[in-house]
Amino acid sequence: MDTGIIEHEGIVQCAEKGVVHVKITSRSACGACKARQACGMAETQEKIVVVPTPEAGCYAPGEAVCVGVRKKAGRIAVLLAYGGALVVLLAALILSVGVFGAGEGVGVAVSLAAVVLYYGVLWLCRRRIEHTIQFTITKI
Amino acid sequence: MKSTLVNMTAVLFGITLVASAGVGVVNMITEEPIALAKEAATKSALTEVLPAFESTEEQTLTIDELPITVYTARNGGEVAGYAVQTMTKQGFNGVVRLMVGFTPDGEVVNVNVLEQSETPGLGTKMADEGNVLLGSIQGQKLENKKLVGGKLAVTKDGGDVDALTAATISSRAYVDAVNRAWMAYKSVATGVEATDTASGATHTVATQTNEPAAQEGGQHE
Amino acid sequence: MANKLIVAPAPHVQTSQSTACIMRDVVIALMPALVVSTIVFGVDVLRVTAISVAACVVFEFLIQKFFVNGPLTISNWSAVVTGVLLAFNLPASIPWWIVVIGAFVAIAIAKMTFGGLGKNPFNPALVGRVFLLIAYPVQMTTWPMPVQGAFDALSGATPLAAVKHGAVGPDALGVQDLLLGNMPGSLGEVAALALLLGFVYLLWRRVITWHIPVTILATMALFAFFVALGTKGTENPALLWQLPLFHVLAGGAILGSVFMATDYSTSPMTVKGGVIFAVGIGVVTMLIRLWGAYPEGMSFAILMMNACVPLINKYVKPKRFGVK
Amino acid sequence: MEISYFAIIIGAIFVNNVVLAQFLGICPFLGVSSKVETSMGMGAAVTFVMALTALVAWPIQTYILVPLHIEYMQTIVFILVIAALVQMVEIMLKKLSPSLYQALGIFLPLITTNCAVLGVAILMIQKEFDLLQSVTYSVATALGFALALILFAGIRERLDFEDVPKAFKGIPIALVTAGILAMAFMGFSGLV
Amino acid sequence: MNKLKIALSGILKNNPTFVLVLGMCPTLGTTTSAENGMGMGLATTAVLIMSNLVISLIKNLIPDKVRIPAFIVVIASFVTIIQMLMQAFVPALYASLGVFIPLIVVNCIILGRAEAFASKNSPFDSMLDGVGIGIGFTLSLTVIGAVREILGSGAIFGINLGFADYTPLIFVLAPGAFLVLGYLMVLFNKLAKK
Amino acid sequence: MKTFPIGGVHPSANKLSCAKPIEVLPLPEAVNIPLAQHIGAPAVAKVAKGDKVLTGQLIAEAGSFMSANIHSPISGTVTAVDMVPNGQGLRQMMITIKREGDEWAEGIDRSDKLVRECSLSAQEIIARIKEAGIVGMGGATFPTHVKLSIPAGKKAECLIINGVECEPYLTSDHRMMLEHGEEMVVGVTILMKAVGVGKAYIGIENNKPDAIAHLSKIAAQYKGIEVVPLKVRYPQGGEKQLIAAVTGRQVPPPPALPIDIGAVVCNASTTFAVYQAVQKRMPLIQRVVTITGKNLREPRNLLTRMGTPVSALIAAAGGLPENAGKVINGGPMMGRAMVNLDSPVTKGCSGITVLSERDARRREASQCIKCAKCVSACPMGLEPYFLSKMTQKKNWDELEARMITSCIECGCCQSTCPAYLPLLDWVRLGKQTVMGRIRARAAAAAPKK
Amino acid sequence: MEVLLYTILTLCVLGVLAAVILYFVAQKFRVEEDPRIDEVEKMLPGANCGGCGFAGCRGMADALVKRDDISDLFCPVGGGDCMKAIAAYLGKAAAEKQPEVATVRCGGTCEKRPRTNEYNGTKSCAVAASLYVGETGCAFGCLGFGDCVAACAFDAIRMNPETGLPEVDPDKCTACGACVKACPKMVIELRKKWPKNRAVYVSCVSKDKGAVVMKACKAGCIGCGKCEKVCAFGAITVENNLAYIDPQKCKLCRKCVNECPTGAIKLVGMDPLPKEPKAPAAPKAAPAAEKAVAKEAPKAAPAAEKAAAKEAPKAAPAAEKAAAKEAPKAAPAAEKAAAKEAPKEPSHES
Ligand SMILES: Cc1cc2nc3c(=O)[nH]c(=O)nc-3n(C[C@H](O)[C@H](O)[C@H](O)COP(=O)(O)O)c2cc1C
Ligand SMILES: Cc1cc2nc3c(=O)[nH]c(=O)nc-3n(C[C@H](O)[C@H](O)[C@H](O)COP(=O)(O)O)c2cc1C
Ligand SMILES: Cc1cc2nc3c(=O)[nH]c(=O)nc-3n(C[C@H](O)[C@H](O)[C@H](O)COP(=O)(O)O)c2cc1C
Ligand SMILES: Cc1cc2nc3c(=O)[nH]c(=O)nc-3n(C[C@H](O)[C@H](O)[C@H](O)CO)c2cc1C
Ligand code: SF4
Ligand code: SF4
Ligand code: SF4
Ligand code: SF4
Ligand code: FES
Repeated sequence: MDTGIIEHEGIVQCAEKGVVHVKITSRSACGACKARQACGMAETQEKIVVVPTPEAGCYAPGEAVCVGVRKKAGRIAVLLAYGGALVVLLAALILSVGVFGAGEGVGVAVSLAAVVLYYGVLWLCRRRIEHTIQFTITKI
Repeated sequence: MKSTLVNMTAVLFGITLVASAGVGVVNMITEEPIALAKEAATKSALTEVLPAFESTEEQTLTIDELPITVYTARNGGEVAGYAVQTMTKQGFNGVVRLMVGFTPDGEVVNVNVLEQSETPGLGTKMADEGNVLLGSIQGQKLENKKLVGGKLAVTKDGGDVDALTAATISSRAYVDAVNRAWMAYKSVATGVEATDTASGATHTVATQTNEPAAQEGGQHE
Repeated sequence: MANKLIVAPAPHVQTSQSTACIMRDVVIALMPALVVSTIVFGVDVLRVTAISVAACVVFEFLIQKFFVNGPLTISNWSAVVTGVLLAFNLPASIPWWIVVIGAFVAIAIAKMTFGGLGKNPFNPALVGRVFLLIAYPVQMTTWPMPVQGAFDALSGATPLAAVKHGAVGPDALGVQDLLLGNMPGSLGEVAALALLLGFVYLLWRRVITWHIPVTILATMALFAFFVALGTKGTENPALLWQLPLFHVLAGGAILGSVFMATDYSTSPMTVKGGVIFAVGIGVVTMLIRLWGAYPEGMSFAILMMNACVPLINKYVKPKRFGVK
Repeated sequence: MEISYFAIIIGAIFVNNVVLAQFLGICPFLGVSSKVETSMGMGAAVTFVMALTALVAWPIQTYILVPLHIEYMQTIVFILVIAALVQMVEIMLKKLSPSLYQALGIFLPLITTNCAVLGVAILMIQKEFDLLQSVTYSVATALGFALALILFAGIRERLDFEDVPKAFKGIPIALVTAGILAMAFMGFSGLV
Repeated sequence: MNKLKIALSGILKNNPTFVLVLGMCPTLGTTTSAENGMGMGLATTAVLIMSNLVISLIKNLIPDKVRIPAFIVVIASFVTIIQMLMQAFVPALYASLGVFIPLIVVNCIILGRAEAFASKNSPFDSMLDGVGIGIGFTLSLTVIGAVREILGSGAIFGINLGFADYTPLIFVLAPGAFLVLGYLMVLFNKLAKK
Repeated sequence: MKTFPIGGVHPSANKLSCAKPIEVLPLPEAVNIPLAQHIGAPAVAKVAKGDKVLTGQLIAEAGSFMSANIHSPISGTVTAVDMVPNGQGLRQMMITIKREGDEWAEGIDRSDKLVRECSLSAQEIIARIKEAGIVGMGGATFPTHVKLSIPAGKKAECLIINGVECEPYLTSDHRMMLEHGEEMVVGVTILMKAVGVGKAYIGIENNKPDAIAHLSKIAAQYKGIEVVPLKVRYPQGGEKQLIAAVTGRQVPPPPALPIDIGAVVCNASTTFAVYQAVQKRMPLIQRVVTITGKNLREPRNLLTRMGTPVSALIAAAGGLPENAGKVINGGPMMGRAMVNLDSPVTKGCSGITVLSERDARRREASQCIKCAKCVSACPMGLEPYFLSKMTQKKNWDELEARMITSCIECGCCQSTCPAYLPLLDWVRLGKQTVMGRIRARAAAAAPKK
Repeated sequence: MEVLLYTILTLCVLGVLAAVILYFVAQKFRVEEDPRIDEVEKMLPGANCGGCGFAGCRGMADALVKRDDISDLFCPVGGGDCMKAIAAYLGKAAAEKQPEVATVRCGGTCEKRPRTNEYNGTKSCAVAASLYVGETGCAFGCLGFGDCVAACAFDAIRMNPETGLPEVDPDKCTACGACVKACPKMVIELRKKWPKNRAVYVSCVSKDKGAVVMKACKAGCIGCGKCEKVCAFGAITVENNLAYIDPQKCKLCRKCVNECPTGAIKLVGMDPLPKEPKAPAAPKAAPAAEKAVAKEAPKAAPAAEKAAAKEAPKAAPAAEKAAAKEAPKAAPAAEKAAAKEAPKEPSHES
């Protein structure tokens, strides 16, 4: 189960030395929707993934490829980006308002600050994160 | 069009300006009708359960931890009746809110179901005109009913209020809310210190308070 | 040699226990309960069952004939099983047209929409029943009294409903009454003993294994035991065994756990998965029975756990040979 | 009014499930890929976004809209704020680790929970929750969304496996399944 | 493009509910009766027409990068206006549609048309497009509402048809919404194919 | 009583010929000897059209390490070396020999005298086995000398003799154990020496009490040989199942081999062949073949020369009955249905089963009802319903993840399915494809290193 | 009034804030999608078959818009016309692909190839092929269980219940090659598609020796080599007892068709050459071929000729019927075209 790879189709945007830039478009309900770019509420629907690969030279712009991440890496990414942040947010809120009885406005400020802080800590650890997440790229 | 910081800001500023002005203006126009509509709603709820009246004053008491509002309707200085906005959390799907109207001497004029989320076709029959629940109490003085422990009760529990078919839970809730209304009425109309339906504790009276409306979903018991 | 040789890949032997054979066995296993129920509630039972079975079979036939391509499969008896089980979940006094609607929902919506036998993720008979419960609550909760009722303290409410509303305690019914089905309720849930007889028959015929039914009942009993334990100020220590016993024997617990939770296409494919599934059903059933709005939670619990079955099948794999 | 957190949580996850009882966030529910794995990821992401939304929408309502008597501006303000918020999170993620951000892009389907996010913000104000209750409510709602999504992804994987009749493939069968699931969830009614 | 075609394509070929499968939340949430469905449809149509008109009027002024927020502001303003108007003049309908009125703002149909059509076409065409799509949406919602009302409460537009005692209540509840939409969608696609 | 841990089924045994002593089938007039009678590379023909050969003479030589020698089963003239249809009608390279008398090559001891002592070293034993062209006679036809050459870094701990014969109908191993028990046990000692272990188990299902008793008595005279009675359950004879039943240890999934947990498994008949090869220098040119079937006039166990046409066996059993529907090379669980009855008996052929048309025809398949019977029947703990469906959907990655390569093609799943689905038909195809993909991947990865 | 002021204030602040945020976001992120991609996607057939090598039509559309040189992109479903239209829209040069069509190279119909056993396993060519030779004696030909039919996403290939062989509808076939991959016997080949669906090919893949072939199937190629000799363009080669016509070299002159003793060379969409007066375009080649045949297989020739004579009239109307069914109007036109082209093409040689 952990060995599985989640793949996503994309199009090579450009290839440089050692890295390929691949554009991926999220496919969901919105994949079929004409308004998908317009949806302001969502994340940007199109993302550029920079995949380091020694064979960057073999990829030409416009080529269709599959980029993948290990499921495990994907899960870690979700946990770090959202899971951790959620826990920090709730913890800060509950501690400040629930336990220490701070005012609600203060609670909001504290929890928002905690989230920002959390992302700050992540930023400090970015090297290690970059290390754990690796991409695969295959032509299709 | 090309985007620059300046034109982006300017355009968005412009649009929000126009939009907010538009919305604001519409708000000013509709403010009054909305307030009127709301008032009309309350008014109609009151008129439905009360004989003719000229003015009302309201006071809120708490019975069994639930806020109950009593509207005293007057014709000039004379009390025309009492309308009690009452509630219970024992409905099949949580809160049931009723408006119960009493004549000054305690006769039930009418009951209006303000809010309920019972099963359509079962519990919702409590809101139908001329349903058995209402039929059992309308036009009667409650103290003349067959009381169980000093309170109204459905037939199944030994009282004489007919329950809705296959909706005893909703019926019990209805009766519970009416009981509460009765307490509140008694305390306001007769000055009797009303006791909580369950605990028997005396309640506090707070006139003209602005308690937040009850929530959907009852408390977990 | 008269004919050409037949060629096929190995294996060259097949079991004699065909799908139709299995389904027929389930019908046979349900017969004792049908008999007891007929004794308890009278011939209405046979009327409801016959209508339900006929409607299920006819709907399946019509749908396969006119809407879904593929070979006719009504000869495999599965629609009959659905029909009987649907009937077993209804009160004997139910009007015929409600039975027909229930059968339509069970077969057309819950089964054939998904492609028929084996492809439906939800138990058809239960979908039919829950649909009716929500659609016709009055008729579905109006229980006829046993013909020779020994038990009128409950006045037409099922024991579960009566206990839930506090009208009586869980000890109001004797164990004997519960076992023999002398109480109001739906057709099939009244006679615990007859259902258990069917269970033994199914075990003997190797149609099902014991894991799911036993786990469900054990979970429910355990749950009830702890609830009884947690009930403060119990002057009545007998509650410790009365409550579990009551919950296991009353209502659809046995019918559901033996015949409906074991439905092949809507239960997990592995023993371990089946146990997880069964614990889930037991817990959800008790939650609904004790704290929910409905007096009986078996149907909902099974449907809800049906929804989890694909996940269970995905993550609970059989014990692989040679893998630690 | 006092209302227990337990009741809010059970209510929002099971009794009044966003998707199955309140009809919010149906589009992603129907459209999101049928992979269980990614549904879980999406559940986590939505939960965070919803918590954050509650955390920001609540003070805006309490400290800006109500005092200024412009409650009617709720819709406009909320939608803008929420949109901006989601974008901000994204910028932060991208800044702090490009590959983390990219992995999310591959792993997760789109987080278009427009309806649910805005709906929950409006509902929690309507219910007059305080801050903690609001956040609890929106987190629980998101968990309910995730629950529905994951159960559904499982069933969808099975349906893909089974070759359902052609006419029902895709959205229709998903709707029928959701209908049955909603029936099952009605069993929880009255639980709180 | 033929003007009539613009208006008509929204009813069949681009039917927002059955073909594009957009805006499912209001579709499911507000169709407990034909009247509610129609009310929601009309409210959405009004916003759609107005926003299409305004957006196509100002399309040339807006820098690309703020296109979306600008559209949202425009749409949200119209939604708020509609919301207030309904609250003032049809309070009962407003109450029964509940949270779905403010949610018109996130209905993909509106933003979708703004982006795909109004931002490229003349104001009049855009309005026509709004009318067409709006009618399609309203029709679908009304039909779904009608079916649910007939099946669930034996009535249509509140007129009792005389078999209310026999109708399964479930169709006005949540599960019924999903089931009706699912089967109607199959039916629509079958008919549309012919 | 011991048995394997997961799954398994109980097909009716139908051991019609279990009381029939081994008889010698008269020599055929001509034989066809396939060059590929074993797993691995085909042997390379050493004779050409027109050559005279003697019985027991080497006519084809192992083509590589993973291959086996082939000897002439009769004496006569080579009439062709050409493509000939095999039992499945597929063209295969075969040496055709026309019989002239029965003259044996030199150095072969054809007497019945039991030779107990063996003074050869392990290497020498293996060399003799290789020379004799012995391959697994339990059906897999894996070259025995390869199996006995324990790879460096691995160590054998015990030898297991497969006397299970769990296939319905077949009785050749059973008769072999009864009638050549002495020789077999000597064979066991030789094999123990070859792989360097002090412990050997002979696994026999307890529906063969006579064989258990007989071999136990003999084994008692030797050190380290134990007869293990096993509960009757198919596929106990499967190598992995047998090891698990006897030792309690499970061979990990492929690519692990029995030797990874220290076990070496040899079939009972193979053991006898080893005895003959080592002690008597007798190459593998004949074997006991059960010819059986409910409608056959006379089911028998026949000592048959390799290359004999199957039709000769059938004739010896009274001819093909009127209602014959299927002729199977092997038993009904794993055997291959034949189209060409003139095809030859080979080293791996332990029986020919004739089924009536009624028994032979598959019942009509319907839909999977998710009864999970296939899952609980699978001795490898796989999910056959899933593998079969995924093969039809060509989802190879999922198949690999769900361990399709572990399937031993025992047929338990298909034979137990109440919907009569052709599970193994698909699983086999899926397994082949997935193995192909794994090999291709390995090949693609190899040159980079 | 105050409320109005607050309204305006709040919203404007928000608007400006949004503008500023978006400006920075936009700097970093948004990749504009070319609106032409939508248009191109609409122009594509929308089958999402993957025949182009992309995951779906949108992928293809994206590539078409993004790449400067689109000459190596080709949608097999939409075909040349579609590509031309898109190229015209994008102002780029489109691919010119030689059209191809799937061709089933087996003539072993039920009547020509007797069944020798009955297959009772899964009706799948892949399963049967991995098990055994098939229901007939031929180890190479079509198994007839229709894996190719199942593989075709365009409903272009159908089983003919009478012959037991698959038939390709050339008008529906997009040459995606799915059937070619699906066939375990490698019976199907993508061959050049001639105008009006005409074709000449050897409808047999058996590499068995002639005698073996004849025993198993009356329609098989026995590798006699007559056709090879008669072909003036060197389009035919015989290898492993099997003749093969190179579609690139073949000029549809049809001479080989009459030569084949077993009728293994199939002619589609045209009348066979008249038997008696030898084809005028190649007066020399024909007698030579005859001589060669006479020398090589003096005994077989008459028999074969007889067989051919019997078979030919049967086969031809069948082919015609097929063509007539598909395009009743096109048939006469095809004939005319054939008449025009026939004299022209052979004249190249001289
Ligand atoms: C779908 C469904 C909805 C129900 N809704 C209600 C309801 O709204 N009110 C109610 O009192 N009982 C309702 N019930 C019935 C109760 O569960 C319970 O059976 C009943 O109140 C007790 O029966 P009795 O009235 O005959 O004593 C409902 C039952 C079902 C199955
Ligand atoms: C490359 C290779 C190496 C093998 N090495 C051994 C070995 O060292 N020891 C052994 O007992 N079997 C070995 N085997 C044989 C298999 O484990 C097994 O006996 C054979 O595939 C037949 O198994 P079956 O008769 O159970 O089908 C080897 C097989 C292969 C393909
Ligand atoms: C399902 C299955 C059943 C088998 N049954 C037997 C059996 O009954 N007797 C036997 O000797 N080998 C049987 N085999 C073959 C064994 O796995 C194994 O190949 C053999 O015992 C090794 O000995 P050999 O190489 O000497 O043949 C079976 C294999 C499989 C896969
Ligand atoms: C042990 C067993 C239990 C079954 N239980 C049910 C059931 O609860 N409800 C039902 O509709 N069908 C039941 N069936 C019949 C059949 O499996 C059912 O119609 C399938 O779910 C249809 O795909 C059962 C069958 C078996 C063998
Ligand atoms: S054939 Fe394969 S999948 Fe089937 S039971 Fe045997 S090992 Fe399991
Ligand atoms: S045994 Fe057959 S019917 Fe049962 S689960 Fe397996 S494949 Fe399906
Ligand atoms: S599958 Fe074969 S017949 Fe069908 S379109 Fe592709 S190439 Fe043509
Ligand atoms: S052409 Fe190939 S795939 Fe098609 S039916 Fe014949 S053998 Fe099967
Ligand atoms: S309308 Fe699309 S998610 Fe609600």
